[in-house]
Amino acid sequence: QELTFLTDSSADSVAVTEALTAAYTAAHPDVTFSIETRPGGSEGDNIVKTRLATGEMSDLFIYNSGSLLQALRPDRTLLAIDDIPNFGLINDAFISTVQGSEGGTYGVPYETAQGGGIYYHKPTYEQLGLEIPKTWDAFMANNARIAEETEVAPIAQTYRETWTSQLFVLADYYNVQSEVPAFAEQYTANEAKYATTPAALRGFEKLQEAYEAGYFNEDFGAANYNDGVRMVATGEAAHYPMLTFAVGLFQQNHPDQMEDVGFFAQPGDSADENGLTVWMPTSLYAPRSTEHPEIAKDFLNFVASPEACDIITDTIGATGPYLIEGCTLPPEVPGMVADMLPYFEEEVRTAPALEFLSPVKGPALEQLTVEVGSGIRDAQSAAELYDKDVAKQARQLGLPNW
Amino acid sequence: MSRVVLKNLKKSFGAVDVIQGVDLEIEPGEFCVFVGPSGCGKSTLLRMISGLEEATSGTIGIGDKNVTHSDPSQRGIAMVFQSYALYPHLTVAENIGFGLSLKRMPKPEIASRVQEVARVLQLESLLDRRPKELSGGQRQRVAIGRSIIRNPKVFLFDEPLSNLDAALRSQMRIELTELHERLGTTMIYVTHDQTEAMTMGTKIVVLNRGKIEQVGTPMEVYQNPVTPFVAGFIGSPKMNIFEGKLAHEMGCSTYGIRPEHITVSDGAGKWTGRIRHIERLGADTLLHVDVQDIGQMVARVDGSLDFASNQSVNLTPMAGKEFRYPS
Amino acid sequence: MSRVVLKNLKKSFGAVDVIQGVDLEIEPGEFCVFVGPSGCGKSTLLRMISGLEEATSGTIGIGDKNVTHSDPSQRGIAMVFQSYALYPHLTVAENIGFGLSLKRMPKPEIASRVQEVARVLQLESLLDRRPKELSGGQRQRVAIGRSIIRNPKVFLFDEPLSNLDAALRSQMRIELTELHERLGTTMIYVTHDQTEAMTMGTKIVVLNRGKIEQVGTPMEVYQNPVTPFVAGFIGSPKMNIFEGKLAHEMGCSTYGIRPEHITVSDGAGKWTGRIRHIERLGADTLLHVDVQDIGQMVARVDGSLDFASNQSVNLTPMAGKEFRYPS
Amino acid sequence: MYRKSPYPYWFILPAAAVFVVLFLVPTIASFYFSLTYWDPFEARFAGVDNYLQFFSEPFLVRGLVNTLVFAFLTSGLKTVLGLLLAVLLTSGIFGQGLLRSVVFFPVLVSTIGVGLLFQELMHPTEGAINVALAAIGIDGPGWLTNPKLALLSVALVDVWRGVGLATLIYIAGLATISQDYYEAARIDGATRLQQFWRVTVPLVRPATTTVIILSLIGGLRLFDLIWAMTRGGPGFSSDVLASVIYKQYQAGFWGLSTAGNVILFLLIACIVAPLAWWLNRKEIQA
Amino acid sequence: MKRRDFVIGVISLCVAFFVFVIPFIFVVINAGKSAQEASQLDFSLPDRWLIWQNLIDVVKARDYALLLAYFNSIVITVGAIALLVIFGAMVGYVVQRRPNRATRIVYAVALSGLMIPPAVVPTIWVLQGLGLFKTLHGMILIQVAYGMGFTVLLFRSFIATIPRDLDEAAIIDGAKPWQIFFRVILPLLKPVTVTVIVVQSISIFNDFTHPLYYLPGAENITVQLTLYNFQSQYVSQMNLLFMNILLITIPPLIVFVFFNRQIVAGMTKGAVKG
Ligand SMILES: Nc1ncnc2c1ncn2[C@@H]1O[C@H](COP(=O)(O)OP(=O)(O)OP(=O)(O)O)[C@@H](O)[C@H]1O
Ligand SMILES: Nc1ncnc2c1ncn2[C@@H]1O[C@H](COP(=O)(O)OP(=O)(O)OP(=O)(O)O)[C@@H](O)[C@H]1O
Ligand SMILES: [Mg+2]
Ligand SMILES: [Mg+2]
Repeated sequence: QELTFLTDSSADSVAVTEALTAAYTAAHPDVTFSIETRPGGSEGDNIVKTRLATGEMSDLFIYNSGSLLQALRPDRTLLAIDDIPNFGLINDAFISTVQGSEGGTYGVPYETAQGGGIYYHKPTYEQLGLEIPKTWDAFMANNARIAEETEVAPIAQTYRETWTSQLFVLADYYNVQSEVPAFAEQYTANEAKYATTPAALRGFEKLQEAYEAGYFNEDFGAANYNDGVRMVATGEAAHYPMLTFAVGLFQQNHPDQMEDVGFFAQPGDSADENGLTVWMPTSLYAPRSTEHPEIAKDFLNFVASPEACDIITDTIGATGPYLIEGCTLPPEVPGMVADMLPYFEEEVRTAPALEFLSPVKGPALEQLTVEVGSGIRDAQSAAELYDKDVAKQARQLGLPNW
Repeated sequence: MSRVVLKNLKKSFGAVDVIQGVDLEIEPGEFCVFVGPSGCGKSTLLRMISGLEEATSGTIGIGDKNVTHSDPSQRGIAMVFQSYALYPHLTVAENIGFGLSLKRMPKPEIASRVQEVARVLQLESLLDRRPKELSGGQRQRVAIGRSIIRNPKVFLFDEPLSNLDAALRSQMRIELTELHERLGTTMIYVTHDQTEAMTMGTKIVVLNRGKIEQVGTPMEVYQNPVTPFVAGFIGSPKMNIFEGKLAHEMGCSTYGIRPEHITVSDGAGKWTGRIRHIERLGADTLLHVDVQDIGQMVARVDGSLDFASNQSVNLTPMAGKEFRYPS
Repeated sequence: MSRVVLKNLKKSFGAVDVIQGVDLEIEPGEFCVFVGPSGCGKSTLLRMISGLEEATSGTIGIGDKNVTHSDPSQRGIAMVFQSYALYPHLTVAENIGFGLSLKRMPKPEIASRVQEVARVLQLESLLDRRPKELSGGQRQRVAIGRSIIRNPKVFLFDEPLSNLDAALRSQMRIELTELHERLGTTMIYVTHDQTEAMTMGTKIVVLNRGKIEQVGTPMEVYQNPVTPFVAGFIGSPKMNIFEGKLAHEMGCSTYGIRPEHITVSDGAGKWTGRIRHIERLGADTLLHVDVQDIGQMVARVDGSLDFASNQSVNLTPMAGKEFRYPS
Repeated sequence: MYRKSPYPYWFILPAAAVFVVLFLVPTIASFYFSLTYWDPFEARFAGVDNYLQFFSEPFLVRGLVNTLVFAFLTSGLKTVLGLLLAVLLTSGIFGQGLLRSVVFFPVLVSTIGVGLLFQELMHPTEGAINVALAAIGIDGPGWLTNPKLALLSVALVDVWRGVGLATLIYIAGLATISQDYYEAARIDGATRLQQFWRVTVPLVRPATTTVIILSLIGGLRLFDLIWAMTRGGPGFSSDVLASVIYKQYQAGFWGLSTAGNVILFLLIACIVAPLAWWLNRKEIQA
Repeated sequence: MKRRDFVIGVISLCVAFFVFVIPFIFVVINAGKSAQEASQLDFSLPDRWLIWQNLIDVVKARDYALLLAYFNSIVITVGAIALLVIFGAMVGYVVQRRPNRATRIVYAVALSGLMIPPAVVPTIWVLQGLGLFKTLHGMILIQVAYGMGFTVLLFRSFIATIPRDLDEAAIIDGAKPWQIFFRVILPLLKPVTVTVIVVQSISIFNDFTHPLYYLPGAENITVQLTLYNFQSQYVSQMNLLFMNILLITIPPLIVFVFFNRQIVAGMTKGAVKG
């Protein structure tokens, strides 16, 4: 049989998909795969939704976990996988992000977990003798010195791809949670707001501060993600806030500078509470409409195995911790990955990003953060607008109390 | 060669009655000309005979058949349009054979019939050209060829010469009359040009405002116009027509005298006037004379005579050539 | 009112010599008609005088000035186009005043001059209409109005009547001649219609293939055509022209006799023939007669005489009306 | 008894079948869905909430203004430049044929291609445009990153891309103007400029109407180029109605997005229909 | 040619060169670079021209997806154009020749297609109901529906310039309605048909949004979607991307070069009501 497989068009996803399906076909010669790519981002989200809704989804597809998954109505459209043999190997925290409201579990992690934080250029730090900042103030102080003493842009921003602008806000969630532990719940229940919760507002404020201090690279409006990675790899910029999946890109484009780049979590206001906001991996799902449910599940089961992790590592290298029990990272991981691993070792030093805790996420966040980051709007008003934006989503989902 | 009979034919476009009850018999083999001023309904009448326009009421008979409600192609008629309506994308041969090819006649047969028609109309050397590459007169002949090939019982022409220049027009007039003599088919010919009407028809139908004013041979119509309208319309130069005082003096409500029936002299005459304008046509000369109390009168004199503008002349109508119409 | 002098004027389009050396003097106040067959270069010559076409060589003088290289607007001419070229988006008043408004003349002044012109041409009631809403004759008058308002020294007309129907054409002929009499301006008028040429001009210039064949008053040209071309071109119906045997017998290489100068009788005559075709025009009748060994001859007879097709008749040329041309 | 028309209605059927089934039915269905909370999986009736929501979108006003600015700017520029180019390209200048092709060439390139290309050319520091400007001592702006300029830049690119078609329509329009008009004007002493303003402009009006209407509809609906170049950014500064609608669609707010579609349609109809009526009326008068 | 015309021509050519040609030179240069060089995105000539190499890479990418895409896009474009021309001309013909309330409504509805943005999801449902979703014929019909407004507009005004005498001559020759249309009218529509072909085929060939929705599936890829092969959120291979742009611009270019001379004639009477 031939199964169809819809993946996003990033080189990593395609490579991983090709490797995994090839391995599976090697073991099951009667099963082959036809791989189809779709654009990423919300354009891709939409295609996934449309095709699911119209019953035209491929037999396997990869998609986000967390709040975006809820919009797929997983209980109705996806194949539950609670009964696959390797179910027990999957990390519990992850499972909660791929569950529907009725308790079924639908996805297996397709990649490693991600941290959201700040890449930094090690040689610059060494040259100026800077320390890894534990607080926002320390971070800004570092930036101030970089701006003063070097030609280097303290912070790289890349707004040509707007999604990259959200990092200061999203990756700040560890700090929000440590101050207001119930924020996610209250937020879902329409009881807490970004604009009225000072801790939550800080994310926007940090972005605004960074802009106002003039720490961004000159062409931040036109630079893209590639440029961001290049800048921090080559030392054109000292910092680049980003998710850790960027490791793959560093490896591909700047293999020689791998060890010039380090990583730290986005600092909060208190040095004691220093931890990492974590993104759950993209997941692999099968739709209910598939004509090959057994094979699809078997493939999912295969992906949820240490064997599959190794294949992924072989294909694109190690980019973070796997969420499958028994998966191991190779002994030698790039420095930036190594920088991330300590956070995962202590439970309290990580917190999932808000989108994995609450189904409420507004679509306009990236534009708003671009505005704050470009000085078009201040943090307070952006937060207010974001709260409004979020209401649409809640109403659409029919959440109570909105 | 068929008789065409129209009985109480009427046509309205919306509220406008364009043809207001026409009765007419056209004998087999006749060359019948519909003439009248622009907008009088000539084309409409012709199109009703062709079937392109549905009659509002009345009947149309062609041959022995009542064709009032037949399809145009079933009436045994052929039509030549003012624009000729040649298919620009087809060659002359294809244009002529178009009707046959619609009936899925075998190609060789079409070709031989086209060849024959082309011979009659001397179009043989032009068969592969397209309409664009033809002169006006040649186009005309192709349009006629397209009609002839259908072996129609009646030919219909709608001002076929009005797009041609004067020289060609007079040549084509003769060609068409000769064609009629050769084929002997009934022909109905629409024109607003009274020279064409006079020289071509065996019967003239003068139309005015959707009604027939007079039917007759050209000479009958010229010599005995039954209404002032016909009197004024037929004949070139136009008849001098007067109402009012002069007519009153003459004991009628409309008085008419043709320019060629006025004698001009320096001596005594019925009317005295001043020459206002002279048109020398070569063989003839037209004098436009201002006659006191009556108005302008045109007289035709021999081209060799000499007149000068502003000269005073005396005019006399020829006896027996005057027309008097009661009101 | 100015003299127009053309000296050895030539014009080539690429390799084609369209005007091949024209010398002509037009006296002040004359109404000069250029006539000739289509393509002979009439329009080109007129356009060279207007300045719309540059002369290849030779000179053009208007009044006392050599204007060979002047701009059209500097030559003191006005031109009426065959298409009239009225601006469809402007009213009649705006069309007439267009040239003045280009010169930024104040509006009230333009208005008063337009008013004056409109009075002369009886266009007062139409000033607010657009060209679309006018009849052919009215458009013509607007086109003339647009010319008159420039107070030109010379008027140029390029076949201004050819888009009109016959009745209107003959009316406009008179109006134009009267206008010329009233204004007294020099006018140059292009036509291929020989009736217009005959009736309107004080001077006729017959052109053929880019050369002048004859210059003279209409009657001179009609009575004494100096070349066979002029003989055949001027006069309606066309002169009968023969070369070959008959001409030879007559002691020339081309022999011509006008239809109106042939007497037709049952009795004796110079030539004997059969009537092939009769065109009854009302006042006159044209007989197309096949004369043995010579060919077809057209004779004009009085409309009241009776002839029949195929009848045998004898034809005699009137003495002194024959034309003989050596080779 | 009435004979059949030679222009039978069934000629409309094939086209109508395709059009009704694939365009009209979905469109009408979407009018209903604009009254629901609708996502891929369900549609809950919402009354006019979507419309209220759409009008309370904080960026709607911005988007609306941008849409109008964009549409009128591009259609105005296309009209003016198209006419000037057409006049130039019919005046018998050297290389006329080649120029016509060159001007039309951008029409051939896909929007994505154009978008990508200009993103690169308009890059604030490395883009060819600013590099060229820098060479002559001008400090080029951030064409697509400056919120005040982004919409304008996209509009310029849209003009660049679409002026070829406008030129073509104008060339066709100029071809219908009789030379007599120009000759008459020359005899009246009109300068070239006067000929242009007083003869060409009024007489080429039917083409102008076509260009204005087509480019206005295109401008009001324009989505793909904006999306390819700025995605409405930076922030919301180059958002137009179509991109706002698309974003709602992307976010899964299908009912809201459909309501936006209805509003966009009404906007287009309200602007274009009277304008078309007005332009055509003037034309008939002419 | 006058000297002035020559000078203006040369100046115009220079300006046009800068405004219209330079951008394409940019594309060509970058299409010939290596990935590294191309990521700089400047006007410098490549160290080594890799045109051929890049071309092969682009064609080979994703199992020769580009060739498949060419095939699909051409099938869609040709199919849709054929139907658009015939159906559109038929509608324009009846609407123009038979002016009454019914045809006026038909015309207005057709024009509304120019103004109303299509509703994607219901359309997918309809396509699914008809079994046309994910099929090339479905896509063809979609393009026909979306292109109908403009096509009818052009045809209608062009047909107004064809004298009715021709129809009537054919009627008298005994032609049936469909014979009048196909044998007399349709051949005369050539100029405007050329315009429709050029304008619509370019827009259909260059369309990417609609195939994205109505024609999912790797085997259904169309040329515009091949651009995604080289542009993703994460990695971009600009050299291949520009090569791809270059390659997919070729078919419209061929259409244009082929019909260049005739386009204006159709516009003259179609769009401008000459
Ligand atoms: N389809 C139509 N609808 C309404 N009125 C029409 C139609 N066809 C003709 N008419 C009107 O009917 C009258 C007669 O028209 P018709 O064409 O028969 O005139 P005509 O005698 O042929 O004139 P012409 O010599 O100008 O061709 C005119 O007043 C015309 O306006
Ligand atoms: N712009 C041009 N280029 C080349 N040849 C031309 C041009 N204008 C006119 N001609 C040629 O010059 C000759 C004379 O043309 P012209 O228009 O002067 O003739 P005409 O006497 O006015 O004819 P008509 O009575 O048909 O108007 C024709 O053979 C014509 O083909
Ligand atoms: Mg008529
Ligand atoms: Mg001429």
